[in-house]
Amino acid sequence: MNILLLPDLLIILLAASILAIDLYRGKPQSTVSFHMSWIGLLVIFCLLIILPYDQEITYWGTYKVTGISLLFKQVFVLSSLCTVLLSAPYFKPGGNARGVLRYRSEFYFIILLCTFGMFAVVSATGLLTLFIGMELATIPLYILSGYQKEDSLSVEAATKYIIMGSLSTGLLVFGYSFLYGCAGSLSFKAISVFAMASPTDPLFRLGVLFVLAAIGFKLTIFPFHMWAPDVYDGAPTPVTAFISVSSKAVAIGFLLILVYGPLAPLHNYLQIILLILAGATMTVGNLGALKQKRLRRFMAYSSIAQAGYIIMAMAGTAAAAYSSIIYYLFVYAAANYAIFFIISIVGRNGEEEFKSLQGMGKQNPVLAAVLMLTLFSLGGIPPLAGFMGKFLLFAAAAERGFYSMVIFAALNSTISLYYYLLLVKEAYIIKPAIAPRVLVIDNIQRISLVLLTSAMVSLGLIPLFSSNIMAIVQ
Amino acid sequence: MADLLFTHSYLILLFPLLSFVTISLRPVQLSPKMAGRFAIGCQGLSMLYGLAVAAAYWQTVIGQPQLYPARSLVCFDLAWLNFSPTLTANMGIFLDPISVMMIVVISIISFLVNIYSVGYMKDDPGFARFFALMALFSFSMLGLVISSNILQMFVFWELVGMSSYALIGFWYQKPSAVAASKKAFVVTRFADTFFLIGIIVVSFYTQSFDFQTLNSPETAALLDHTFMLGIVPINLLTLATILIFTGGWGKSAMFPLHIWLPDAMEGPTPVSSIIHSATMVVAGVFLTARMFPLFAASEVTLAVVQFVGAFTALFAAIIAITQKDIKRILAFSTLSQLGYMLFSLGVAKMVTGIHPGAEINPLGYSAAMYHVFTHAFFKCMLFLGAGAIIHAVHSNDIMDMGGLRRLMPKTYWSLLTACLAIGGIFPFSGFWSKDAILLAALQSGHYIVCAVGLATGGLTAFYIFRFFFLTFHGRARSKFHDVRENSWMTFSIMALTIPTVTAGMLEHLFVSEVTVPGLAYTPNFSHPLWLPTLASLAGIAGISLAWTFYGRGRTEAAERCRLRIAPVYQVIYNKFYIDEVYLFITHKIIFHGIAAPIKWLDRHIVDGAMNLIGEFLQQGGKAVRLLQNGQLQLYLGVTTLGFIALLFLGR
Amino acid sequence: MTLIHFVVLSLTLCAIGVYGVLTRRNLIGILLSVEVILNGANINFAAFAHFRASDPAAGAIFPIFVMAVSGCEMAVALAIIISMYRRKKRLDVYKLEELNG
Amino acid sequence: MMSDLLFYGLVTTLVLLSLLAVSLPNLLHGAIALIGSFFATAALYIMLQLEFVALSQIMLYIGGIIIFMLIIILLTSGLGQENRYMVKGRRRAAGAGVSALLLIGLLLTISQPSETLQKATLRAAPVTMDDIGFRLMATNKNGFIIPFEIISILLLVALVGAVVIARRDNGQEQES
Repeated sequence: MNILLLPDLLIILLAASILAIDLYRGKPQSTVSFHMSWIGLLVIFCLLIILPYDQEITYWGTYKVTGISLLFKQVFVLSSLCTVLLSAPYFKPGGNARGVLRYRSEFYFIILLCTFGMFAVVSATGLLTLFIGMELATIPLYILSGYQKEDSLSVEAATKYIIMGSLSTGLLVFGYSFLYGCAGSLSFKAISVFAMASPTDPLFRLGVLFVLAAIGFKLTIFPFHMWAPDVYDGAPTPVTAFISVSSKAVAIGFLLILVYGPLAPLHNYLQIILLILAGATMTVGNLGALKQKRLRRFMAYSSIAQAGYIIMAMAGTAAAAYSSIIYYLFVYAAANYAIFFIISIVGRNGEEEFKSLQGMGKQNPVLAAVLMLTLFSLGGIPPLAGFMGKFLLFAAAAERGFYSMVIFAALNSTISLYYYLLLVKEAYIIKPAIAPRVLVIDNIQRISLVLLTSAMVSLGLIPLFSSNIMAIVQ
Repeated sequence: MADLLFTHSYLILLFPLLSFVTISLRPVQLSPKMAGRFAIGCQGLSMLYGLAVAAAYWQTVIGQPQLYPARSLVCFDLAWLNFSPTLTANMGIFLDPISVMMIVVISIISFLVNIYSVGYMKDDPGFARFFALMALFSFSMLGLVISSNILQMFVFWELVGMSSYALIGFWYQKPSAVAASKKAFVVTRFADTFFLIGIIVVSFYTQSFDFQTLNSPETAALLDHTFMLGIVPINLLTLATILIFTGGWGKSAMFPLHIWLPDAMEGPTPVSSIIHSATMVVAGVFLTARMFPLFAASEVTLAVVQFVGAFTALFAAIIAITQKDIKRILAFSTLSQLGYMLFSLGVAKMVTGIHPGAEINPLGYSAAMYHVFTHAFFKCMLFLGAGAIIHAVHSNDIMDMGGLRRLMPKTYWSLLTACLAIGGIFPFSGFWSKDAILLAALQSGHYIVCAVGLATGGLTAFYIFRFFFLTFHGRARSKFHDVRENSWMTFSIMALTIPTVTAGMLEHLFVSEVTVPGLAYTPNFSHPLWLPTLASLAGIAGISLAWTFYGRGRTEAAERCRLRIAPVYQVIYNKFYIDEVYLFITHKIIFHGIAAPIKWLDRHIVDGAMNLIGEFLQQGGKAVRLLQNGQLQLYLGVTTLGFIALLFLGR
Repeated sequence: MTLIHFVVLSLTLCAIGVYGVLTRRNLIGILLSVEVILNGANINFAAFAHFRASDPAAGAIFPIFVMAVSGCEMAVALAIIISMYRRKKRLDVYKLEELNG
Repeated sequence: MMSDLLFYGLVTTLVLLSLLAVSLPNLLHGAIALIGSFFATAALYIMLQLEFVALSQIMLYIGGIIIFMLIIILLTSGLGQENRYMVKGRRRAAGAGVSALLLIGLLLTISQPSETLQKATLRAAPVTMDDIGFRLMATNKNGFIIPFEIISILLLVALVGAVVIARRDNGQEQES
């Protein structure tokens, strides 16, 4: 037994103990589970930081912990931590205009185990672990998006999500069956050997395309993105945040593992497809975001566009793609959660729409400034972290000489700046038609926003972090 | 001692940053008044330190050419971001003649403008916010000029853009200010996109961001190959340098990306004074100078720089003649002067090329830098003076003014020196720097450019004295209440007369010391006497014409003349309708609505294309929303069709 | 009875399932169609395990996992559908249109 | 020869039943057709010497999932009558078109020459239940103990989640 497996075990233990304690002290208003979750996640995160990153250990044949998987786990744990903190007011009466959420302990239990599923995905060494991990990382999201049972929007979102999701699972299983059939085994090593020997085999390629389509669904790649705006819009806000960061991160991890692992011999074939998908995705995301009025739907399109940028980097070399994408995931997570925290503040006693932001510049200039900073980071303006992230992604593609793609993406990001500025305009300039509601910010939100903002600024400026990722990846 | 100064040269940046952080984050509660004082104090310390560094640089580097043959010094250079094992971006401080010159200019002007602002912004509710943003701007601008590598420069470049955005929209209650700030931001960001791509291209070929590496001949040789983009042969060196120059193109507001600058005058006047005349807009010129050896390796790029500069110089001067808004006159004047600087850079030669037999001639480089230096002071002063006038009479329109000479004597006399300087009258600073520029154009054999420069000089003298006479002379054309000079403001204005009058003495310093990096060549500065004479005559002619038209505050003669050429005047007055065109395009691209006249589409094919793109984007946005109609089975169908497409794509 | 027969069979089942997914109006009907797709994939696995695999046990185990996973998915889906039915009193997929744009 | 006949018969039944399952207007009938197609699938598994899979198919799929579905169908409708929503012919045609296109695309892809199909040979030894059991519990590099453990977690999460979602709350009743 080795210490490297400790975070994975701890997270299961944490989930189990939350459910157990809830059984004994099952008062609906008890906040024990909340405090346990965030403290536990914080401990696990600290543990993840101090673990050795230069080791590589395989447990029981199908579970491998490497430096890269630990980096991904950091993203997942951070994201879950933010979701837990973000969700706090949603369980309190009056904490949100859409109504109160019930079943707090179960919520955290599901979030934690979902996070464990993500751990499994990035630790997999074979298709079976990958498949089950991916399902464990997906099925809880269906539950969570339907968590607000009183709200018909939430139920509708969950229905759409699970039906689209089960179709994609069907495609995924088909893909696995062809990969298995060609390689004759479920292990990545065997698949890699087969891919090396006959990379043009049509059955193998069919399997790859099936898998690509299915993962495109989770990654919200055009044309598999259709569920995202509706689900983001309907699901409870903390769940939307979780889907937009964690679910995307795990899908990216999945794709990276396959593209640079067993499917590496097909990279020349895949990179063209990935680039076409990336270009289409960022365009569709940006176009869709141009005309939105609801914040969560807006974030859906924005994150579709971000997925496009991320995929673009997969045309690069393994080292460049891994380091730029992991770095970008941290940056993206920080910016997205900052926005969602602001949405949760606005949504405390109002609709989560553009017009609810009006008057924020006057009423709470600091919050408005944080919003502006976050949007600038998402828009990729230096010296914020978003710029560095985008620079690295673009550079990864440019390294392989895809200049026209890089120019296309850069123009796309100029469009995105336009609609991010729309939000800034809303917060600062447009005078609210009615007197703006009082913005109540509790301590959790304040501290989280301060931390996220400083992360956004410092990730872009302090070299330590990106150098570390680089070192681990290489 | 000098070493110690250099080691801690980051302090120049740190003081403004400290001021920004202290005022904006408020760790201690400062009253607005104290915030202002604090900002001035920090700015003053930064200036003193900057001057000390400049003196030390003078003594150590310039004084010992045998130790520092390149005249440059890297104070420190810390590894900042690793991109790959071979490519690292550093964070450092790089001192060479132009960065030291810019430090001096920026820190002095920031300091004076801060003092001025205490008077100007006296009763504004955003008093403290203003000083915080100004400090942020100084920090980023200083960071831009001392950057040791292009990526660092780009970061500060965008920071400068951001603080400019915040300052133009400082009075965010005014819709026009907001529109202007957004325009400025989007236009410059658009240009910066190309800048960034240029950086990526160059850095991946050379595996370096460092200016010293980028400027070396090896880099130029490495980049100098032609590839086919479709059927068009493209030289990578030209492509990369033009991409990088595009950033400067937007930032320095050269035609046709100049549209944001006149509108940027919606910001408070001290902002226009420091950002949009003296420092930030010079960034494009500075970038060109910084990368000059690389730019100069491509003849095409230099020709583009030269053409864009000369065209804008003349174009903006013509528009300035007709403007009535005091700040817009100065804005167009700024454009015109920036054009001067750029074409001056464009005529400098590193390789013998266009004219066989012409020798290497870096005079244009020195002249441009010299003009950056002199222009900063007198243009800053002109803006501060304009601000003082606006503050006193509460109007921007020169037609409402007149007769202010007696009411504002200190401003009057100070502005006179600035007007004489920009008009190129001996012995004020503008005379010397323009003379050097014209000489550079003449020496390198660009006679047309030289003639354009001369003509622009005459026009400049005309429009600036038109402004001067209409404001100060004659009778008051409207009633003023309570016109007084504020001592905070007059102090800064009067302080700026010193460099305006005396900077002419530095000509030989600039010509001999501020030369192209890495080129051991002293420019030939022998004058034909007729050139300065001709330039002076053009200036005097301009002034006399202005006097005939507008002297003693008359406007009738000009009115008569205006009627005679009415149609032409209308076109010029409306800035050749450029703004309308842009308004049209941006409305189509960005704001929907406004069914624009189809006529324009035919007449301006390029704009039509732009328009089409905008329409396309909007329609695309609509289409995406239309597809997202809530019907689950449509989504499933699209997904399936997408998968089928993928199947055929992947075959 | 060779491998190609099985592959064609499973792909046909996939297309049949997609047809159902695209045309069924009842939500449960769509889920039934998804089961047809999964069934096709399972047959594929089994066929590959039988005809080609160097590791046939894995090909036998995977369908069992797929069944378990699809069981989980159905449990959750049906729970959501019940929750939906309670609010709207019908399971018509055409009526899911509150979220759009 | 005999087995070939059996195979083709099974395949025809399977495809027909699947088609019925996705297209019968009454959902209850569709579900019953699906049960039939699953039995046919189980028979195919037996022909492929994968008895354990066939067993799971019958127990898990038919005995668990489909029965569960049937119950829900009955719960949400009076014997499936209310579930007869009209589907327009145009929509059917579109669906048929898309799925036909999909089938064509898939078959075109696998019709290219493939080593995998050419090298396909019949395996000698059948997979026994022992094999499967050992593999599921093995901790060596061929073992599947980890997925096996994870799926137990997944079942737990799905159970908890399904209860949370499907449960009728007190507050909800008051609301509606």
